[in-house]
Amino acid sequence: MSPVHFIAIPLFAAFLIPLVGKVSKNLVKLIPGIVFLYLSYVAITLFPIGIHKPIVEIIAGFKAPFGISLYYGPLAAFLTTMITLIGFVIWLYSYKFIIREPIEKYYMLFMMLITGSTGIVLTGDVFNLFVFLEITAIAAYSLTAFLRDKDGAEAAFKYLLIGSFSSTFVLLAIVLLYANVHTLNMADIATKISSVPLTTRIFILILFLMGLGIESEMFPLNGWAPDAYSQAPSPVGAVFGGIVVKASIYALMRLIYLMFEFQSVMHFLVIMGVITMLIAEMSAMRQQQIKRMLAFSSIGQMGLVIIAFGVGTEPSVRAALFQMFNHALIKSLLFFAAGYLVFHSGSKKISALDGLGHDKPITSFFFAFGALAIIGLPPFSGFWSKLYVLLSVANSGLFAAVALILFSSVVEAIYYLRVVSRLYFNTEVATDVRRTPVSGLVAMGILTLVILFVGFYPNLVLHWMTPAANELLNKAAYIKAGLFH
Amino acid sequence: MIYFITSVVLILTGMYAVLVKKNLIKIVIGLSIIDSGVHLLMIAIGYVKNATAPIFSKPGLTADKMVDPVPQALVLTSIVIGLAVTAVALSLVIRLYDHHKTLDINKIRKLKW
Amino acid sequence: MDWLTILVPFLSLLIIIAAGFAVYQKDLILAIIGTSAISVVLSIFFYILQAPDVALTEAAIGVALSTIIFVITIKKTKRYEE
Amino acid sequence: MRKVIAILLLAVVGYYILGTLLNLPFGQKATGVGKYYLDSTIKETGTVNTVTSIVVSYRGFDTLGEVTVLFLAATGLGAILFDKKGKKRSLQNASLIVKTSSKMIYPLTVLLGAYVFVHGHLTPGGGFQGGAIIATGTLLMFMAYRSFETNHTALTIIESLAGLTFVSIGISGLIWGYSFLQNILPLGTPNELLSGGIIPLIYIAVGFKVGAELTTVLDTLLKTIKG
Repeated sequence: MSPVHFIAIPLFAAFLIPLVGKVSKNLVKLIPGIVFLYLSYVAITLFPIGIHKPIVEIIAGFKAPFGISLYYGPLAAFLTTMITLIGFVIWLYSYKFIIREPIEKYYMLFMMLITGSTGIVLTGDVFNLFVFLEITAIAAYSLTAFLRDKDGAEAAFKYLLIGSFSSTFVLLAIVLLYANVHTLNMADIATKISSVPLTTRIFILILFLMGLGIESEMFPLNGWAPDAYSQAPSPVGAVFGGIVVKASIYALMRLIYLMFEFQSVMHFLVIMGVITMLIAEMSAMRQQQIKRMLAFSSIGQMGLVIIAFGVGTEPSVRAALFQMFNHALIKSLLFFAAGYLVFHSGSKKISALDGLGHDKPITSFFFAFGALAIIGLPPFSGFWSKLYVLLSVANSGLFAAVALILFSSVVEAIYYLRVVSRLYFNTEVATDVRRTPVSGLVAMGILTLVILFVGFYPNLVLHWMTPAANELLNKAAYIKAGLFH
Repeated sequence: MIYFITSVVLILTGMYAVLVKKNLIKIVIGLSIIDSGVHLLMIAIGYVKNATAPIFSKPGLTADKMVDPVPQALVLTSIVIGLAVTAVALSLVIRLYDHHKTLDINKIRKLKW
Repeated sequence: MDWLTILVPFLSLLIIIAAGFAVYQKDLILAIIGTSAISVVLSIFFYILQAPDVALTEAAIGVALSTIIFVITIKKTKRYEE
Repeated sequence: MRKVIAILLLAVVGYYILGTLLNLPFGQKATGVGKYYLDSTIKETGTVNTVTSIVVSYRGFDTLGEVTVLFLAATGLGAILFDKKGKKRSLQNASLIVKTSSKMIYPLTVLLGAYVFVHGHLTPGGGFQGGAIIATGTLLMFMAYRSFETNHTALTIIESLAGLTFVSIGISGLIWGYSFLQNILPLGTPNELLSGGIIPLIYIAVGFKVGAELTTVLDTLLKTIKG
């Protein structure tokens, strides 16, 4: 068993789908499910191995730094497992939700998006990282415009413009890196980066920050996110929040921790994270549309993750990873529930949700559950991750950041509870005879169970995240494993 | 050296077009000019004075006297990616024109920035 | 390679003029011809810089296909920038 | 106002890029991985074209990604421009001279494309270039003949099969107990057509795939109704 399956199998499926589509459309819908079942088998087999000792998979038989190698360490193990889980749930949800033609193109794009984001997480080569970033990005642009309506095309074009800028910056950074160190393997670059002049190094870092900051929704480069999230079909919103953003923030953090571990960068990250979080939460407060609100909330949560990464101690990185994991699960659940709430109310507006809690109790329950979890109320998983982030930030003496995090949590609580109260406490308005499909409910149910489980046993997950956090912080071990396997 | 300057000028011209121009197709043209600039930059970085192309097509060519092949391989990949992005961008332009009957970014509501 | 010292600055100038033309020309078809010219000169540059593979790719993709895709799009939309 | 801000911003960016570049030596000998590739391409891959050996062999994974990107563009284009109504291209019929010459040139173009991708490991060129040439030839036919139709089913099947072949070649390396995309065939004598192990195979698959994809892209674009 080898980690390359994570990339090869979804790709194989994407190439296979048009062939199968000639035979039967229903079969097409099943293929991603089969892929995800297989991938979870791979994940279960590899996880216990990778968590203890990184697996370095050489592609095409050429040793690093000459060939491209995949690095399946604890961090990659954790992220690929997360992507597989969320991908599976998204497929389940899409099963009845995506009814617009061309269905097989939707699943092809979806499979390639999974390929791209697992590729970002696994690869140990910067140019390969760029290729996978592009795969993810182009799939994301196309999926944003999938509904082919006015706003979708606009959002996608905006996303594409900003995304192209981002990829230009990343490519420039890679070229400048290569010109200075003459290698593309990340571990090899890390050993040689100290010979590069400081100004060049800082410039490369800025290019990477701008390029990957766009994809990971860092302020002020996140203008694409609210539009893309709200105009794409709901499962795609979950894909963005749960998979794409997580993969790109991983890439950014991996590069920063590996190559540019300056103290000032870390402070900069904390400041950027705080600004991102505050502005996003304040904007979320003002939104009239539910999906835009979720998008801004997602940006805010990423701000929190960036703060925790910026603090850069072992507990804080672990908390950041835990927060990423929780946010991926909960935000997917929220997008799923919001998708059907919008569908039933027939409007994207929050005001149209009045009294839907009585008409559609199960979907509304899931939404309320997700809202309470993301605010961070005690029995849910969101509480633990926020608590650990707060503790780790406080331990580093950044009390101003702690205060601002607490403040934005209050803001977050206000706007989420506003929606929940509209669902339940407003008078019943209209009823919709259409019912939420079982596959959608099952998808939300699975997420709810996982969130509950993590909420009751947070230490179980944290236990696995300790090696992942150590991997990110321990540069020497990464280089050793990546180069001399 | 002149290659570096040319490529930087190309990149800046492209970025200028993307930032300032109001026409959707002009913006996509800007993106492709940026790409061209980056590609020229990459190839110029791999260049070696008085060297040959990295192909051992006839006897007598030695590895010492060849240009760096890596940037060339990267540019090959990058050109294809650029084409793909251009194609998707233009299809979006067609869709937008379909909805709005205009290519002017100011008349398309949310695209302002 | 003495003639290169004259040719390269000339081509550089040409490529920059073409880029400016592509950005400023109001008639989009002409602007596309500008980008096409950029690709042609770029292709020559790649050849001079000993990258025949890339030159061939740029010629096939940059000069031909990319231009065609642009032209089709302009045909489907609008020719003049107002 | 907007222009001034843009120019200022660009001046800063340009200053830093140039500043970084001027620190770099220009025209120095290849070092690092580049030198390694030049030294060992013939020994390790049996390919005389170093660029090809890097693209397909050393960094073959990138090429798989590249093929995916093109496939993605074709798919995305199909999804974005999907329309049940528009079926005919809205081009005028060309003159007789154009028609006849296109008819003559088309097979030659396809042949040239095929030559380019089959000889990718020996001469400049390869799957992408060959595929692009073939697509250009098809475009000529599209323009000359209004009624010239590509067989969509066939294109889809070619596209899929070529992609599956690429991934399968990769996986077969795994099955044989080596790594993904590892060469499992004899390398042969350098500079001969049958050399380079799996490189020609991969490039042929890529050539077919790229040709089919770009044709699909052009066809989709041409068939979109004018907005």
